[in-house]
Amino acid sequence: MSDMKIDKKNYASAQEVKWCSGCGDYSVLKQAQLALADLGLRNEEVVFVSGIGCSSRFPYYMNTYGYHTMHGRAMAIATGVRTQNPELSVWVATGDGDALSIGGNHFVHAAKRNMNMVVILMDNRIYGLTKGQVSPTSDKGVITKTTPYGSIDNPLDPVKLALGAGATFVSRSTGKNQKLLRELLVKAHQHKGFSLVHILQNCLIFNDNVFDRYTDKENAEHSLILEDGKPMIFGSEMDKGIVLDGMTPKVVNVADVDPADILVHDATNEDSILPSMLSSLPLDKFPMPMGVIRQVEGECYGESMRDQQEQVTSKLGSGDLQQLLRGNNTWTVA
Amino acid sequence: MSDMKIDKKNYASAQEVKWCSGCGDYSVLKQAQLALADLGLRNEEVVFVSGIGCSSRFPYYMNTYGYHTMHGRAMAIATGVRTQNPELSVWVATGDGDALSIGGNHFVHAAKRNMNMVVILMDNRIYGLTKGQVSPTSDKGVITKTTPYGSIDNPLDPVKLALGAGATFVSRSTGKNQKLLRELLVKAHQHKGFSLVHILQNCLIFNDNVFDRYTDKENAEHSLILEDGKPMIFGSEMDKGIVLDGMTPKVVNVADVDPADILVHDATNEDSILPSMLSSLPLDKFPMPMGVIRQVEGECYGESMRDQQEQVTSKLGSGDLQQLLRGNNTWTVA
Amino acid sequence: MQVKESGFENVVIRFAGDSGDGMQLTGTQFAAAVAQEGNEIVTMPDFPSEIRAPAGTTAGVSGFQVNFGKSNVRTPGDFVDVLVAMNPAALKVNVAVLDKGGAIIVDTDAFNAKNLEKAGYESNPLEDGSLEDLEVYALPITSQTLEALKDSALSKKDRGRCKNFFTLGILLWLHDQEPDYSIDYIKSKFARKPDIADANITVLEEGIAYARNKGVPQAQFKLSDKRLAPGEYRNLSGNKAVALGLAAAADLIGLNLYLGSYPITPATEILQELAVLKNYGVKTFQAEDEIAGICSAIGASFAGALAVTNTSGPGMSLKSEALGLAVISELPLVVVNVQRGGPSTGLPTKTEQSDLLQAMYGRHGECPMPVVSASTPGDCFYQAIEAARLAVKYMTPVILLTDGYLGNGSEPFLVPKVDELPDLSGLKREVEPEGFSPYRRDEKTLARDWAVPGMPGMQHRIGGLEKDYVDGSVSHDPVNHEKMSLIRQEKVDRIADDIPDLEIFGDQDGGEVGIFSWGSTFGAIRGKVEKYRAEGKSISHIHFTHMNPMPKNTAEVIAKFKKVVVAEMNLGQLDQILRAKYLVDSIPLTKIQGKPFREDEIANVIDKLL
Amino acid sequence: MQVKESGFENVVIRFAGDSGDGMQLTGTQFAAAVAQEGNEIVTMPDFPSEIRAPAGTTAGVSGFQVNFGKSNVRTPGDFVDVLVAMNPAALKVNVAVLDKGGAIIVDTDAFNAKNLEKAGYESNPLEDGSLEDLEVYALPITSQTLEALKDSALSKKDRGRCKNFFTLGILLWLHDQEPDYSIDYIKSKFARKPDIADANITVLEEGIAYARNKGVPQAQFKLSDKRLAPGEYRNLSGNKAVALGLAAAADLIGLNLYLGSYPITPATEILQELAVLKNYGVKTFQAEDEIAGICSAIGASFAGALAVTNTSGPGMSLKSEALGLAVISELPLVVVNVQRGGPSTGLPTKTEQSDLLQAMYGRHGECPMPVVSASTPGDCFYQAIEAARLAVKYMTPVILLTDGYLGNGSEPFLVPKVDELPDLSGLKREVEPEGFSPYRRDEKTLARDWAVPGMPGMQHRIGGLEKDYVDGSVSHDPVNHEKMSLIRQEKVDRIADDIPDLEIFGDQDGGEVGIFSWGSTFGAIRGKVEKYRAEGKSISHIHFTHMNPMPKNTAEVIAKFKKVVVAEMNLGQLDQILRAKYLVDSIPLTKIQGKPFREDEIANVIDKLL
Ligand SMILES: Cc1ncc(C[n+]2csc(CCOP(=O)(O)OP(=O)(O)O)c2C)c(N)n1
Ligand SMILES: Cc1ncc(C[n+]2csc(CCOP(=O)(O)OP(=O)(O)O)c2C)c(N)n1
Ligand code: SF4
Ligand code: SF4
Ligand SMILES: [Mg+2]
Ligand SMILES: [Mg+2]
Repeated sequence: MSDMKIDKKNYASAQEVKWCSGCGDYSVLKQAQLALADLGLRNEEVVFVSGIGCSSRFPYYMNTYGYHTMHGRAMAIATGVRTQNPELSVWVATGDGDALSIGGNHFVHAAKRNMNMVVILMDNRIYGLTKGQVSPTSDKGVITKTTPYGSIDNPLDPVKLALGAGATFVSRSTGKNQKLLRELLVKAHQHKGFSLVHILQNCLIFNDNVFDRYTDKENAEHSLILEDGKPMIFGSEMDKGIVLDGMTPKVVNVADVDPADILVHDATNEDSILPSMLSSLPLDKFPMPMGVIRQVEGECYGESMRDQQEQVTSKLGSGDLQQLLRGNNTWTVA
Repeated sequence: MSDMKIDKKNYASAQEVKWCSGCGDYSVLKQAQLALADLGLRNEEVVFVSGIGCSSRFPYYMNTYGYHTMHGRAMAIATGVRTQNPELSVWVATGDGDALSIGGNHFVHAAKRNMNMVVILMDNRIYGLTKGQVSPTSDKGVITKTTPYGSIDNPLDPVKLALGAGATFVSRSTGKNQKLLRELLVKAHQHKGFSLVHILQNCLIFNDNVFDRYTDKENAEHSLILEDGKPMIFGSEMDKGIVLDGMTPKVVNVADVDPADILVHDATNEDSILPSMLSSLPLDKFPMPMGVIRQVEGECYGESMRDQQEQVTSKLGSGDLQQLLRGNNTWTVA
Repeated sequence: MQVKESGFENVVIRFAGDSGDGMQLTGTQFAAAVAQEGNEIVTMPDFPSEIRAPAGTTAGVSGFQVNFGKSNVRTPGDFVDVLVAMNPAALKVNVAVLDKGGAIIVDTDAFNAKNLEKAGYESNPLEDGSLEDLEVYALPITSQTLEALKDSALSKKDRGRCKNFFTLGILLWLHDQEPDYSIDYIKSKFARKPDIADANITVLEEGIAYARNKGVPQAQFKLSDKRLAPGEYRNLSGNKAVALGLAAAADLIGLNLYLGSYPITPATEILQELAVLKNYGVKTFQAEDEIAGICSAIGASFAGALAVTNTSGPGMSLKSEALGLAVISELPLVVVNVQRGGPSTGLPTKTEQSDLLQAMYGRHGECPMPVVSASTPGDCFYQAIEAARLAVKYMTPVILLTDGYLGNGSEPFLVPKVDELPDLSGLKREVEPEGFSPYRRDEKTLARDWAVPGMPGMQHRIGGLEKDYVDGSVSHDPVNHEKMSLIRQEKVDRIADDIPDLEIFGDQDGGEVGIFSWGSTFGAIRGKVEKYRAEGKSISHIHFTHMNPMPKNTAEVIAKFKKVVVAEMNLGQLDQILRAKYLVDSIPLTKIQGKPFREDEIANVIDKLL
Repeated sequence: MQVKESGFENVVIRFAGDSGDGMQLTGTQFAAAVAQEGNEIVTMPDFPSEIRAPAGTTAGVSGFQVNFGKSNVRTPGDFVDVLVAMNPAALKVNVAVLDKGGAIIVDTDAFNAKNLEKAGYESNPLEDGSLEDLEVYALPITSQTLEALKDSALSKKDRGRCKNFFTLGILLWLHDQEPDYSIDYIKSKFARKPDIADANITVLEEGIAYARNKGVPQAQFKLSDKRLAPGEYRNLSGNKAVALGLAAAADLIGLNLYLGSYPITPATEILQELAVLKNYGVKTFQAEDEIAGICSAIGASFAGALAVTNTSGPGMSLKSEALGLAVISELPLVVVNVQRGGPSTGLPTKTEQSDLLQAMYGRHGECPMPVVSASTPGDCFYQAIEAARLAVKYMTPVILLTDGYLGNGSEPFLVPKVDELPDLSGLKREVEPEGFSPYRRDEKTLARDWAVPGMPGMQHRIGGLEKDYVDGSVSHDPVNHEKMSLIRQEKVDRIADDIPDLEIFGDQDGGEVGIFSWGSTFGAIRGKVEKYRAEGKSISHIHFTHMNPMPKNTAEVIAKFKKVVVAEMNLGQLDQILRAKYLVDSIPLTKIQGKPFREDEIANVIDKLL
């Protein structure tokens, strides 16, 4: 982190922002610019890669290198950027459709490879840019332009899927919780490896208010803000907690149980089953976990590529073109 | 199930089987034919869909309808078959590359939708048909034709990924354990929904012996055969068990602990965190779980589609073409 | 135009405002009203590429153009006679289309300092004389709307929203149209919200009254010379027409319709339209991507459906591999490509005809597929049926090319009687179990048998590997491969015997110039050729719907013209095909600006040749 | 041939056996031994499509063909002079290629009842007279091998495996070649396993001795008339040559090489070869699929690498969409398509040239890309360099077409001196920070500036939407889109000034027949044309390497010939391009059987024209 004072304006491009006014993406943009300032990154070392969608317009608004690519392919392209040059700070801006529908496989494989990049997933549970079709995170039963009688599809949870693919850093925030969001973006970048920041982002045009239960002040019952080493307590009165009953998690009144029974968050224990438990809580009965859900160490693909190159080179010597062309078996015609 | 006696020959096509002799796929083929006999399915109601790979030649050998499609697309095509006709018995034959590399997204989405089909995933941790490149399930460090200095990629676990996508039936067997394999194939078909049978299948040409620790008699230490309601005990002497220490699973000597502390398998509790625990055991310290890992109820996409069609039809009446062509706003030019 | 003048054959009106101003609705209502009276009419929406850019900015301007009249209404119109601009940004973006002079109606209430600045005006164009040559009706639309509703119980926001009906009232007055159709519409649309219905009706009538009172001159023409053939009409966009055509084809053939699709502009509406038709036996599947979309459709076809996938450019590229599977599997499949501006993401909301060569050749291997195209929004209905007919009859995937202009544009559509539609009842051949083999072919069409899972005794395996000609099993035999490659080609070629000949609009014996075109350029070219011919010029128009194979008389027709001009919205793709096939030294007439041809652009090339 | 005859110009030998019999190695060794002496030589492996079908079946037969001699060695040979058949299945599959007569060497130990049955023989062909017209050497190869090793400590299985070197010994004797090269090879290959090395050498020498003792006649010719130019040679397959060419280009330009790839037959070897070159600054990434392969390469190109992706047919189809992104982003990228038999999975292990039109047009939108092709395995090296040169110089993706025949086939390759390779050191232009704009173009090449992340002050954003001509920002302007569409086309067209003219092999002023061809048909066509010309016929051969744009003198060259024949392994794709571009009424000469042209197939068409 540099000590010179850099503020978010330093990371804003000259381009006029073209999201609908009131769109949840504005807040993400602002926090990302602040996080870059917090991290003191040089503009030229930062690359934002995106797919297609409202959220994927993100790179245009950043005074960094940027690539607005194809629907679903941001992570595959970012993988190339980072593998070619592991010195760059690589960020992916994507949406629920972009990352989880058409781009689902690249998401899984980027996580599996532990590609060192931050994935900012702006999840509004709808296709915004194409004007309101069901998305892979949409609730069952939801009525959209393509599900006029209600969706018959189950939602996918990006956090759970990322864990299933072995992601080393998995986190979540609402778009409204600006402090948490900024903090997560900073932590995600500091983490060495694939870092998911799943953001519940409101699309006021096509899916307004879908996250109200997680963003309204009155609804503090529905969010669980995780902190490492702290018990899992939530509720407007902080009066509810989570315990494990056999192999099944339960919500209890804090007052009713031995405080020691309340589960304590630990994101960094590699073998812990807490993260997958947190990612599988049925949300009709449980709050939505927010914050860092898992953060464990792991080798990163781009870095390992470079390291292997160095090892091979130090063992075999730097390749000589003429020798390569000759190969091992030549003969001479006089 | 029909009561007439049908044996596996009934399901074998006339085509000569062309896998290398000794290939692990033979055993899978045999058990699948036996399972079809156990289930008493009519040949014409069964459809086998596959991608491309050695394992994907499967449909040619079955006396059923069959479609050997494109690399990675079997589940997407099977989704169409099943959605169009939810009366058919739909099976997907696929490999680790086919299902998890190029086909990873269709795998995730078929699981998410709870498409009612059996996925027979023959995982040899290598690309067989293309002669020995690293696959998404290959171990880190492995030397293959495309990783001459060792793979720098982390393996993906199909069971874990399927759970991450919300699969309702997830199971595993080795190819060698014929009894278990047959049993799982039958159960998978009986389950209403997406059913994964993950099979550790030996490719003797390009990746021989990679599963020895799970198939050798001497290595009973490395497999945990799950049975519902039974404690998780394993080892050649059945002397080891699994307990939970806080949120971290541990292997213990059965003799050293209170038998009640040993975890009891329960595949059918929807909220249980056991399945995800079982899918995340670090295999350097734990045995590989085999058997049915998770089996819970859920609505199936193809059936829901048909149901919704029926509901809408009963509400709005069966559509009349002439009325459709007229629409709601016409005017007449005289 | 000068509104006061009369005698015009057609009038072009463009409604423009902020995305939120409801101009699409106003335009559609106006169009419907004039269509009622039997006018020819063509409409064209023009969406901004941002969903809802900041209010008041030029990026957020949404437009809707209507061309109507008694003849030669074939395009939305090259230039505008009346521009309705609800704010400064709308004026700024659109004023250029008035370059022949004309009238402007603006809402003066929106021309405040803030909006002027947002639109990037240094001074107020209503005051600085820059609109001098135009006839400007500067009316306080917003405040008059609020005034008219001062007694209404609606919220101020809701009252403000009614201004589009006030605007509609002014336009109806201007063109002397009755408000009845719109009133009926309002009543049915807001049946459950009578207060809103009342407010809108009030405002609509006030708009008419205000225009009358303020002396807005009424156009002296009355566009009542009926030119539309008698019959029952509805308004229909190309995308809706494709959806209807597919549903109709499935019904006529006696199959279930299955659509595997993934949303993409401007093709999504086909999915959305079909999704509603659950009670017509239609299944729509929104897949995880375009590949899964087509794959699921192939699966559904294997299982016996009339299967369809639809998309636009980028999605079409993604489907390339699966198209190859459909070709070698010889399964029926309709693939609709609503073309848009390319390459890559390109100009997603604009139209173009640049995917023709891809439709012909965009797959690895020798992979022939029939290709048909639609000429007008209404023709989309008939070409969708045609694509389905060829697919099932010849057991092959078929590409149907439309484009953004056809998909979004609409026109009055003469509602066909079901029993006058093509009889497709015998199209799906029964499979004879005796001696069944999956690649047994019909002698005439070369179509293979379509045995479907569930049919007893006909279990078989197909796939993407080359098949043996006789028994359909996998074959690596070299000579067999050549035979199969040729037969796949011949199957497509034989379709030429089953499609209509090319028609010459103009001189049947040929002449000086023949303009050849395809797809959505139909209206622009035909309209201009009609004018040339009215002037006695030797020019004819020949329009393709079947791109592959081409009609059997193509060579003959080409040979009739001294000069062959090929007009299209790309850099010369049909031209390339005609040159290769018929060795004709044709003259390309191309435009690639995301918009249909204008008359002057056609004239630029043609005038020199005549 | 009758082995005893002499005077042959070249000899074709085909080694055939079970996949496990090591015939690829035997063939390669034999080829290397004869190449040592300066013979021209072309080799061609022929893999079964099953990995390892049941031993002894025809599905499991693996072949390797060598053509060598002092002149006119341009193809692996149409017919075989000597067939080595290690079992009945190998005989059965290959006996037809001997149809001009010739010699057969069989391992009698393998002709037992079981193997005969597996191969589908009703009676033993060695005994039933069916090989009557051929010269058959029935030798107990397996038992003689075991006999020779009776004192060896190796396991029986390992001893049995040595039989391929026994066979090699026989062949070396037959053609009077020295064993030195093979002995050296064995020593270095089994350096760590001296017992195996010893056994193989013993067996090799025994093979020679056995053949001599048993009176196997020695060919009376000695193919020593050197025709290869003097210099240092290596054996090189086309796939290896592509890998070397790419590595060389990166080195010469001064960039890192990045390959994003996904395995697919017959292109995988390029990935495998480059994966070894970590110490040459090469990064290889085996992606999750072909789309990720090309996408990661585009990302690497954005980040400053010489980026490459390689694949074959189905993978090429999958890459269509991303190719469009590369075109509109104007980033350098080399895309290698090792063509195979299509459509769909088609004939994956066979060769074909049926992806040319896809290379030209297989993307949505107007999406032009340069296309180059390679003519021989060794030429793959130079065309890979050429593709990289065009990509970086013009900032564009470039397609390099090779095919399965080139990729797997090999020939002696004159090792170039690095300093004689094209000088590419100035190719990557420096970016001037002053007034930087991402789409600022070089006046001559029209290439845009390539500023790479990490360069301070030049942050910029690009993407798949249309760009403004001036500042590179997103633009929806209609006229700008046309301008950009034309400039992308022109950039490709201008390359015509930077590539060599078409050369006429034959009559420089033209004549009766010109055969035009491209890609791997080079050898077959050139060889046949040489023969015709030796007979005094007026026929010339014109071979393309640059398919888009085409050389500037193409029209002129075409015009020189009375009859223009276009030869290719598809249904007429280059033909279609030449017709469209040059309006030439050319005569297609096509074959689509997964195999190169034979002389008689060429003659069938040409003889009628001469
Ligand atoms: C290959 C391809 N398919 C489809 C599209 C159309 N498309 C653009 S964005 C989008 C979905 C956007 O949804 P999401 O990623 O959730 O972004 P949001 O707009 O909601 O932020 C789709 C389907 C496309 N551009 N390219
Ligand atoms: C689009 C496409 N890409 C690549 C290939 C080449 N290919 C065929 S099978 C295969 C991998 C097979 O691996 P797996 O699925 O594990 O099957 P196995 O052969 O090991 O049973 C590959 C890469 C192909 N046929 N099509
Ligand atoms: S449509 Fe929704 S997601 Fe897109 S910019 Fe508007 S509010 Fe944001
Ligand atoms: S290569 Fe491996 S997986 Fe393929 S058939 Fe042979 S043994 Fe089986
Ligand atoms: Mg979204
Ligand atoms: Mg495998």
